Amino acid sequence: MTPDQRPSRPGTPLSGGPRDQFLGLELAHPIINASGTFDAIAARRAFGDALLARFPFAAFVSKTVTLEPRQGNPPPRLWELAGGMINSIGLPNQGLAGYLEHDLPQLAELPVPLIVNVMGFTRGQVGELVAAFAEHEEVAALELNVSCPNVETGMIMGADPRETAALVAHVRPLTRKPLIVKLTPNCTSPGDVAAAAEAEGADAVSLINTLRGMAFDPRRPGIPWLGGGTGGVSGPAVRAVALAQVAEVRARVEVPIVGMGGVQNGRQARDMLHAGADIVAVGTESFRDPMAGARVAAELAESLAYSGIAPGPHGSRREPIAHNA
Amino acid sequence: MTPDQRPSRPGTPLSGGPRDQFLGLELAHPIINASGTFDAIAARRAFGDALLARFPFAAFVSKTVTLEPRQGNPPPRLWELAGGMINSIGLPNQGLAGYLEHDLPQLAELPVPLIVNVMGFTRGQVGELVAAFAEHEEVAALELNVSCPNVETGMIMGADPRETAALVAHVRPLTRKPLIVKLTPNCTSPGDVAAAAEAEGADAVSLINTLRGMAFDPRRPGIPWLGGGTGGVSGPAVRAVALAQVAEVRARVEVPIVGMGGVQNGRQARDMLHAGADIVAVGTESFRDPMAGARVAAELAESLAYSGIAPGPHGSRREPIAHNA
Amino acid sequence: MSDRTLAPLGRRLCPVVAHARHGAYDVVSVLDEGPAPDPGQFYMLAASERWGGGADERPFLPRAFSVLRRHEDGRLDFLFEDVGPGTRRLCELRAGDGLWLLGPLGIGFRRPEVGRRPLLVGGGVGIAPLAIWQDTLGADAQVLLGFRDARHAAGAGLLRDARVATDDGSVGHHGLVTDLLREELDGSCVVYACGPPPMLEAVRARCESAGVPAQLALESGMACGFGACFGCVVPTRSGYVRLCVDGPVLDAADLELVA
Amino acid sequence: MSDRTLAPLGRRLCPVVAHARHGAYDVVSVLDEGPAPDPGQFYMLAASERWGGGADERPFLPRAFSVLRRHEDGRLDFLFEDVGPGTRRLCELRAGDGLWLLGPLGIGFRRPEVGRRPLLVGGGVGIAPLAIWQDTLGADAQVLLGFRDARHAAGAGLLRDARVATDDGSVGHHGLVTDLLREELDGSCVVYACGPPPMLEAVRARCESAGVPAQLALESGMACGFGACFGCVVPTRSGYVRLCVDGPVLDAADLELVA
Ligand SMILES: Cc1cc2nc3c(=O)[nH]c(=O)nc-3n(C[C@H](O)[C@H](O)[C@H](O)COP(=O)(O)OP(=O)(O)OC[C@H]3O[C@@H](n4cnc5c(N)ncnc54)[C@H](O)[C@@H]3O)c2cc1C
Ligand SMILES: Cc1cc2nc3c(=O)[nH]c(=O)nc-3n(C[C@H](O)[C@H](O)[C@H](O)COP(=O)(O)OP(=O)(O)OC[C@H]3O[C@@H](n4cnc5c(N)ncnc54)[C@H](O)[C@@H]3O)c2cc1C
Ligand SMILES: Cc1cc2nc3c(=O)[nH]c(=O)nc-3n(C[C@H](O)[C@H](O)[C@H](O)COP(=O)(O)O)c2cc1C
Ligand SMILES: Cc1cc2nc3c(=O)[nH]c(=O)nc-3n(C[C@H](O)[C@H](O)[C@H](O)COP(=O)(O)O)c2cc1C
Ligand code: FES
Ligand code: FES
Repeated sequence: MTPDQRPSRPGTPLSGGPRDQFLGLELAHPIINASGTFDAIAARRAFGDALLARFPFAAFVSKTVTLEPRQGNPPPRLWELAGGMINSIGLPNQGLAGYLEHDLPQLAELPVPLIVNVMGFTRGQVGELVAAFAEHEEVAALELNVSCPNVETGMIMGADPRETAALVAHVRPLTRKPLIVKLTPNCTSPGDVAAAAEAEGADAVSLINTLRGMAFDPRRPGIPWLGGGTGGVSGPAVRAVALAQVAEVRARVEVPIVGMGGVQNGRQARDMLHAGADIVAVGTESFRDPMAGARVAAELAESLAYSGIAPGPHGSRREPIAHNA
Repeated sequence: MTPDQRPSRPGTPLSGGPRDQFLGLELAHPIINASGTFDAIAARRAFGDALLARFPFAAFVSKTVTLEPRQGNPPPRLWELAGGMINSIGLPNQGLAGYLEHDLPQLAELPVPLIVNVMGFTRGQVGELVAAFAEHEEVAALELNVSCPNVETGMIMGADPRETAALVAHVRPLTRKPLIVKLTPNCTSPGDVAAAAEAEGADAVSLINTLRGMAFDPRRPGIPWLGGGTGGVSGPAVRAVALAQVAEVRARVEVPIVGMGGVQNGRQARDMLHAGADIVAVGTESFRDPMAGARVAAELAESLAYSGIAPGPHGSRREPIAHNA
Repeated sequence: MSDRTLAPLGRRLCPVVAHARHGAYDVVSVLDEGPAPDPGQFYMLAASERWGGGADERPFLPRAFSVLRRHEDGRLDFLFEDVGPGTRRLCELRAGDGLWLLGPLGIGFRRPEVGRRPLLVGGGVGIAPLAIWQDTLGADAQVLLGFRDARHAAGAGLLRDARVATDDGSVGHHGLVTDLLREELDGSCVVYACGPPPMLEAVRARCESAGVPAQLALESGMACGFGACFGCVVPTRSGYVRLCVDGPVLDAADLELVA
Repeated sequence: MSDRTLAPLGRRLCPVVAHARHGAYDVVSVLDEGPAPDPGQFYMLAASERWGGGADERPFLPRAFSVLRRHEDGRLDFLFEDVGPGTRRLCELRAGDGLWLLGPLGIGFRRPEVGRRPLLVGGGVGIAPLAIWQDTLGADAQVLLGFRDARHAAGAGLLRDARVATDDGSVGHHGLVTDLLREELDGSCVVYACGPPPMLEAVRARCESAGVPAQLALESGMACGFGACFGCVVPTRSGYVRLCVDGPVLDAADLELVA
């Protein structure tokens, strides 16, 4: 069964109709930002309160927060490639305490729901973060960034279904807020990992995070360009991979999917929905235009109205698309 | 330790010096073709015997051969993306018997060593193919394409270290020809898989094969574009991923590495060598110019002469490059 | 002896020497030192600068184009219609720009058997290979062309004495080129056709029922143009064939259907 | 009150109205309806067509540029030197082309304290923010510029009454701009500098030892220009700061070293 043959998804048309539902949140449209690709606080310094008046996303996902403050990687942190980039930012952030003190009050002023993205290097750390945010009603949902090693097992938390299951099982009881597990694309089977997360109570999954990549200094042969050695590839260059992984995960889980990876316009957002996503996140494209999210949302609404397709109730399991590449 | 700090690799300069050694083959330069991206027989129909006089590659790798003939996937088989493409060719070939009868005699006329790429859906099938080619002295080496499921175990042969180890252990005794294991990038740890292949007697590894990807028909919303549903991404869009995976594998094995993925020019080939490859394969770039391989070889020779770096004995284990993306 | 004019090995950089607009089409002329192509052969083309950065960050691969006409001095004319990022970029080329060119590629039209009257049927950008074929066949060859509207029908001026049909009736016959074919076709003909798939299928079916041989110049998405990628296959009665090395001109008899 | 002129939210498409060459540099003028920038602020720029398809299939991201000058009618001038695929494309822009523009961004130069004599020191493309700063400060400001050779020194004509040094001695002083700085610097100065890192570091070190305040306009690779990517950090005495939102002009006192 190909996506068009799926039982048509009854529901409310996006444009002009009632607001979109995602994890019980009321979203004005199905476009949110990808974690780490929009800093609403810095953007407000650059653009002023116009940012609040015309906020480009239907929800705001903050950059990954860790328990302790992190400086991030030494520069250079960016490399441009064909239709994309590599970043080796290294998750700089003020740590939980700094976030709660400085960022949370400012982010609470945003006109959209706030989703906090967290990461820990042990299950215990992730649990501490989840528990800490569980108490804050400004926080609408939590996203778990599992693209990092568990220092206790040596495994990437999100690359192995058992590792992911154990993590979700550990943190699930710590909050009633919706938990979104952000999958890593650098693994054999994102579908298996997503199914494991769902089985342990994840409310949604999001994908893809960046693909591991590397570049060399063009002027100093043999020297890696990025301060961090390697980094993560994002942008249009990864869109085809993202669509394939979203389709693979859709075939395995019922929970809603936040699809992302290289989305630049409404047609591509529509493709992401057809692959199986319920809402779409825009990342790298925001670097080219801070209002990209709003433009994608407008183009998507037009494209869906035009094609007569309406997004439906989230989480209907669909058949896999053949992959006999 | 970063690559430039590696003990300098003593050896013969590429340009003008003695011929390059790879698995005991004498190569005129370190650039070969990637399997499935150059059909020397068809190219001879298009370009005539000029192809033999100025063959662009130092060795020729043939397209994947299976035991039985395959038609390949229904069209469309191609999708273009930012700096790359997706193919869903589906491994059309005449099967072992057809290859031995029609292709092998013609490929034996090429002025360079012949490497035959084979794939099976069970270990037994791969073994049959390996054994069949073991007898043909026109064949200089074999490349095992392990980016397909083992129908007996349901696992992708090259995505799991144990699966790969079992395969290599099965076929190793069947030939004395060099065996190159072509790794899949769609897995959690290409380094683990490479180490498993090496432990069971693989003489070299090659990477990367294509990244799994997907695209939708721009005019028929929701319909996958490719006849095969999904396909494989190649070209400059995957180069950063290829460099990172080659570096990861280099840190784990001593055997020579054939590095490939998006190489378009000599500088990029040099980067691939610095990442840890011993020779470099050019794939998608040949579609833009059938002589791309020769151009890359010439540019690489110039670039190496210029930077004073000489390639060294193959297989020296080097330190991993930090990956704290 | 080869069944085709061989291409020089490797792409070559050719200077663009002229550009002209013909209604909806752009004709770009380049100076080439390669061999004269067989009518119906094609070239893989890419602008030497800024091939990329268009819609969806494309083009990346070269694009296939029939040669429209070859001049005595080695000048090659190509006909482009802007349908996407690749053709858009090619339509922008002006004298002094550079074009990467690989070819001539593929198998072109085969000459009519003695006594057969050539009928050339085409539409849209499919007129390109018919123009060079008409140049070769001379006055014997009758030409029937179909277009959407007057803007496109301006392309008919690139051939001599063509009968024209338009979908909107703005030029020539109001209807399909196959209406004209019905009028002109008889058992002594051989048909050479190039155009959109529905037109080719109509031509194929009509020739089949009339028992008339036909050669169809097909299109398919191509990455390489020289048999390397196996991407350009079309189904024939004997399975998939690579259009770039076994076509682009195929015998209608080998095809079940053009889709 | 904000510490900067705010940028309109979202990139805007501006028409290119003029292009001129000044030796090694291209100056491109666009018509913008946004607010007047503070001297030292920058914009993220991308050509509206064919942003991509250059070397290594780039550019893809927009590029950061100081504004060189703002005219009364809202015209903004930018100065480009072709050093890669992005600047190459921008150098090609001609009247009638379109430019995507986001800005003004970042924090610009801060006015001299009363009694301090402004000394503007720059080199290469670093002259751009000094030109608009000189326009604002007026005749008080003395300008010292360093260039590689005469071709680059042509850029000095974009400012008024600049003393020039060239590496090859072809124009002005044969040597470094810091030689001129040594001559002109006294304790009553405030230095504003923009140029290649080694020049900035020499300026910083000299001002430090002379006990003179300095503001340095730095560069770093940027993806977004508005604090979104955390890619543009430079090390300061208080850790990494994002140059796009906390700079590009930094107090020399905050820097240990410019590298
Ligand atoms: C032998 C031959 C001869 C030809 N001769 C001529 C000629 O003389 N004149 C002429 O104008 N044209 C000719 N063509 C057609 C021409 O090659 C195509 O129009 C051209 O390749 C389109 O490229 P584009 O980038 O402009 O459009 P694209 O955007 O590539 O669109 C072309 C078609 O490809 C599909 N498509 C859309 N997006 C993608 C994608 N990302 N990847 C893959 N496919 C996609 C769609 O079906 C679309 O209609 C010929 C084709 C062949 C095979
Ligand atoms: C605030 C600010 C103001 C500026 N003002 C001006 C100005 O007024 N005029 C002006 O001409 N310039 C100015 N610049 C510099 C300008 O932004 C750069 O020259 C430009 O971004 C280079 O882009 P490019 O594509 O031409 O070159 P690139 O090829 O991107 O090369 C630029 C440098 O980036 C590195 N590099 C090479 N390849 C890559 C890659 N793939 N990914 C990442 N980095 C790579 C190399 O170090 C190279 O030297 C300014 C920069 C900043 C931050
Ligand atoms: C500069 C940059 C920083 C990022 N930081 C984070 C992060 O802090 N946490 C996270 O979960 N993902 C992070 N990501 C990944 C994105 O959220 C997203 O998964 C990825 O970029 C793919 O989407 P895109 O192609 O639209 O950018 C980052 C991506 C980029 C480009
Ligand atoms: C059209 C196409 C067909 C391919 N066919 C095969 C194949 O038959 N066997 C194989 O092992 N790899 C095949 N590959 C993968 C290439 O050998 C190579 O691993 C990959 O394309 C990355 O290199 P590149 O980016 O230089 O193309 C194919 C790739 C392409 C683009
Ligand atoms: S276009 Fe590549 S095989 Fe025909
Ligand atoms: S350029 Fe993106 S944070 Fe400064």
